[in-house]
Amino acid sequence: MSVGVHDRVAARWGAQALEVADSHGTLAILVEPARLAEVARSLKDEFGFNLLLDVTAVDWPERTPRFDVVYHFYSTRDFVRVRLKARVPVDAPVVDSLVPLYNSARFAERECHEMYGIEFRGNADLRPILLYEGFVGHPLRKDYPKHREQPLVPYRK
Amino acid sequence: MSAGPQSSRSPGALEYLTTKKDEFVGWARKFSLFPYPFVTACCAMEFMAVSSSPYDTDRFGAALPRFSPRQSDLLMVVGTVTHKQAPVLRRVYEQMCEPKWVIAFGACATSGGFYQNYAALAGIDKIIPVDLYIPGCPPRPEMVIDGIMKLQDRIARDRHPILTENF
Amino acid sequence: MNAYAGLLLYLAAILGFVALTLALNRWLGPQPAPAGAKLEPFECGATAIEPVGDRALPVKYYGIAVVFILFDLETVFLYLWALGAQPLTAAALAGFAVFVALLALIMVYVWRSGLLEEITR
Amino acid sequence: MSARPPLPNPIRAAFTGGEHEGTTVVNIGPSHPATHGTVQIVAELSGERILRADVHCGYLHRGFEKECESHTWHNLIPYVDRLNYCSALINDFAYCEAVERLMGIEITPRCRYLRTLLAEYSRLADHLTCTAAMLMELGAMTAFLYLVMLRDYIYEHLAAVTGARVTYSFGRVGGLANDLPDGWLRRLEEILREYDVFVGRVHGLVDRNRIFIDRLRDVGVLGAEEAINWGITGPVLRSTGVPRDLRKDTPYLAYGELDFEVPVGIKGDNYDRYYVRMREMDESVHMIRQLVDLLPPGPVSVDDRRCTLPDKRLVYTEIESLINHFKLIIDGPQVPAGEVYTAHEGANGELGFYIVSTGGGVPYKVHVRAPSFVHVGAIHRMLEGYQLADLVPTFGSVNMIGGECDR
Repeated sequence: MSVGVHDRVAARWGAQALEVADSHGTLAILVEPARLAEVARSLKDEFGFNLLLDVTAVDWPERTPRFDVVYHFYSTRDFVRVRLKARVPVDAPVVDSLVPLYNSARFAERECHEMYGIEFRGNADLRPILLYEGFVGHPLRKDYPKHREQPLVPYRK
Repeated sequence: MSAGPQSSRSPGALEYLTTKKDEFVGWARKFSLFPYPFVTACCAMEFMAVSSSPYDTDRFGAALPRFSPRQSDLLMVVGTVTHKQAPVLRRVYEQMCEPKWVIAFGACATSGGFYQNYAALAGIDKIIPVDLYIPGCPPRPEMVIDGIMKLQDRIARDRHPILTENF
Repeated sequence: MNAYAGLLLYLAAILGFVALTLALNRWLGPQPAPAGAKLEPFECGATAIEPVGDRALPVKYYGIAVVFILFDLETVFLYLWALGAQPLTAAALAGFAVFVALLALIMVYVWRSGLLEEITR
Repeated sequence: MSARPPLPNPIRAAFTGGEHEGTTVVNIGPSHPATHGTVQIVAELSGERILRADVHCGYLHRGFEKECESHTWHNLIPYVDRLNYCSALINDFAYCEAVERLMGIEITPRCRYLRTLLAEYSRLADHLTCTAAMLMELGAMTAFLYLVMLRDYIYEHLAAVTGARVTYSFGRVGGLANDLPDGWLRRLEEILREYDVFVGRVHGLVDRNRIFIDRLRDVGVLGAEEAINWGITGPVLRSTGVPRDLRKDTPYLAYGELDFEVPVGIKGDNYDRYYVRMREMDESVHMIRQLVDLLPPGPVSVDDRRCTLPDKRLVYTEIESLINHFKLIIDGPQVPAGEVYTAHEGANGELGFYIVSTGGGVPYKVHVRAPSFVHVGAIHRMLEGYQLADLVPTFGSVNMIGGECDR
C-alpha cells in the first residue's frame, strides 16, 4: 500500500540522499543538485511518480547554499506524494531541468527561474512567464523590496 | 471628459439653443452606452451578475458589451490591472473613439486594492483619466448600477460639442 | 407616369437620402484627424505582430466565394422567373426544371469534391 | 493625446511568422472575452486552422506570495480567497488545513462537515460559472442566464452565512468565522430544488443540440497519458477517462464518509469536459444533501487558544483573554517551524499549498500549486490543429481562472 512506496523509495535512495524525512505524510528527500535528475528519473520510472506537481524554491539568505529548489511529485497509481529538495548556492544556482521527463516542468521552471533566478540546464525556453520583458531582479527573493515597482507605462502628471 | 472651457458667448438665443442641444444630445448618449468590458479579475463575477437577469444593466441601455474599442464609448475596467496589463489598457483607451468615459470597477481598479506591491498598478488613474470610481471588492451589483446611474446623470449635465469645438 | 419612371424616382430618393446624410456628416460633423494609437490595428490590446495586414488570403477561400455567388445568383434568377411565369405553363416549368437540375448537379459536385471541408484542413 | 513613445510589448512571442508560406500570426490577446481577459495566445494560422499556439499568461500576477510574506497567518486569508475567486471557500479550507496540520490542530466534527458542505457548495458555484461562460461564448444566452440566475441564488445564500457574495474570507485557522444562521439549511433545500429545475432545462437545451455536438465533440481532444505528463488534474483529466479525484483517492475532511461517484469522460474532448462538470454538479448536490443530514451540533471553532479568538464576553472581563485576543490579532497565531504540502481537490484540479514556517506569526513562504497555471501550460496541445473558432469552447471548457493561474 502507500506506506510501502515511501519505505521502498527511502530504502532505495536512503544512502545517497543527504536527508530523508517524513513531513506530515509526504516523504521529503534532500539530495545534491547533481543527482537531482537521476533521482527524478528513478522516481518516475521505478516508483510510478508520473505527475510532477510543482517546482518552486525557498530563499534562505543567511544560509550558505542559499536556495532550496523544491519539487513535488504525485503517483496516480499509489496516491502518494514525494518532495524532492536540492540546495544550490547563490553564485551558481544551476539545476538540471526536468523537461525531458515531465512536460509540466516547462511553465513551472519558467516561473521559478524568473522569481528566484534559478537556472535550469536543458530548458531552452526560460522567458518570463508571470513577469514581463525587461523586469530587472527576482521579486520573490527576500532582498527584493516588496514595493519596488517597475512600471511599463509612464504615469500621468 | 468632453467638458471644454466655457467660452464667453453673448447670452440669449444662441445660449438657449446650445443648452437645449446639450440636453438633447446628453439624453441620447446617456441611454446608449456601449461598454467595453476590460475584465481581468474577481470583479468579473460581479460583472457577470450585474449584466444577467436579476440586476440587469440593460434597463439603462448599458448592457450590450462591445469587445472592440472602435464601437464602444464606455471603458469599464473590471478587476486588477497589473503592470504587465498597463500597456494593453493604455492602448485600448487610446483606440476608443470620442466621446468616451471610463469606469473604475472595484477597489483594485480604483487604487490597486490591497495589492500594494511590485506587481499591481496602484489605480488605473495613474495611466488613464477615470470618470467614475465604484468602490468594493467586489462591489455589490446594486453599487454598480448606482455607479452607472451617477455616470448617466453626469453625461446628461455635460456639455456635448458635436458640430464645432464649442458648439 | 409609367412604371420605370416610378422605379427611377424611388431609386433616386434612396440614393439621394444616403448622399445627403453623408454630406451633412462630412460638412457639419467633427473632423477627427486620427493619429498615433488610433491608426494601429486593434489586436486585443497587445502589440500588433504584423502592423500592416496586407497578406493575401489563402487560395482555398476562392472556391467558397465562387460557390456562394453561384447559388446567390440562382435565387435572384428564381425570383425573376417566379414573377415572369405568372400563367404557370408547362414550358415555364420545364425551364425551371432544367435550371434547377443543372444547379443540383453543381451541388452534388461541391459535395463530392469536399470543397467545403477543404477549408478546415 | 500628445504623441507618446510607443507602448512597450510586455511579452516576447516564440514566433513572429514568416517560417511557413501563406500563414498569418495573430494575437488572441489579453483583453479578449474568450481568454477571460488575462491570457494572450499568439497563434500561427493557415487560413482558419491553428498551426502553432504560444500561450502567455501572467497578466494578472498580483504578487500573492510576496504579499503573504508580510501578513500574519489570519491576515492573508482574504488573499487566499482571491486565488480561485469562483470557488473561494475551497481555497480557504485548503489553506487552513495546511496551517492546522503545521500546528497539529484537530478541527471539531461540526466544522469538518460544514467545511465539506461549503466546499461542495462553492464547487457547485464554480462549475455553474464555468459552464455558463462556456455556453454563452458559444451563443447560448438562455443557458447562460439560467445558470447565472441559479448562481446568484447561491451567492446571496452564501452571503447570508459569510457576509460576502464572491470573496468570503470565511475560513479561520482551527475553524470557521461563524456558525450557520438559522433557516439557512431550509433555504439550501429550496435552492437545490431550483437547481434540479434550472440544470434540467440546460440539459434539455444543450446536451443533444446539433450545434453544440458539432462544436464540442472531437474538438480539443487530449489523451490520458499526455494529460498526466502535462500535469493536468481535475475535471480536465477526468474527461480523458482517468478517474483520479483527490476526494476519492486521498479522502480529506468528511469525504471518506460520503458516497459519491467520480464522473469520467470517454474521449477527453470539449463535450466530455462539459459533461463531466455537469455530472460533477449533480454529485456535489447529492453530497450536500447527505451532509445536511450528517451535520452534527457543537462548536464550529476548536477551543484552542493558540489560534481561535476567545469569546467576546471573556475578552471584556478577563485580562488573559484580552491579551490573548490582542496577541492573536496583532502577531497572528504562532505556527511552529516546519514545512507542509496539503492538496485539496479544487474545482479545476489539485490545489496544493506548500507552506514553510519559521515559527512565527508571519509565514516564511506560501506557495500555491495552481491547477489553472498548469492547464495554461498544456492548453496549446488542445488548440493546435483545430479551427480558430474552436479556441473559444476549448479555452472555456478548461476553465482557466486568472487569479489562480497568475497568483
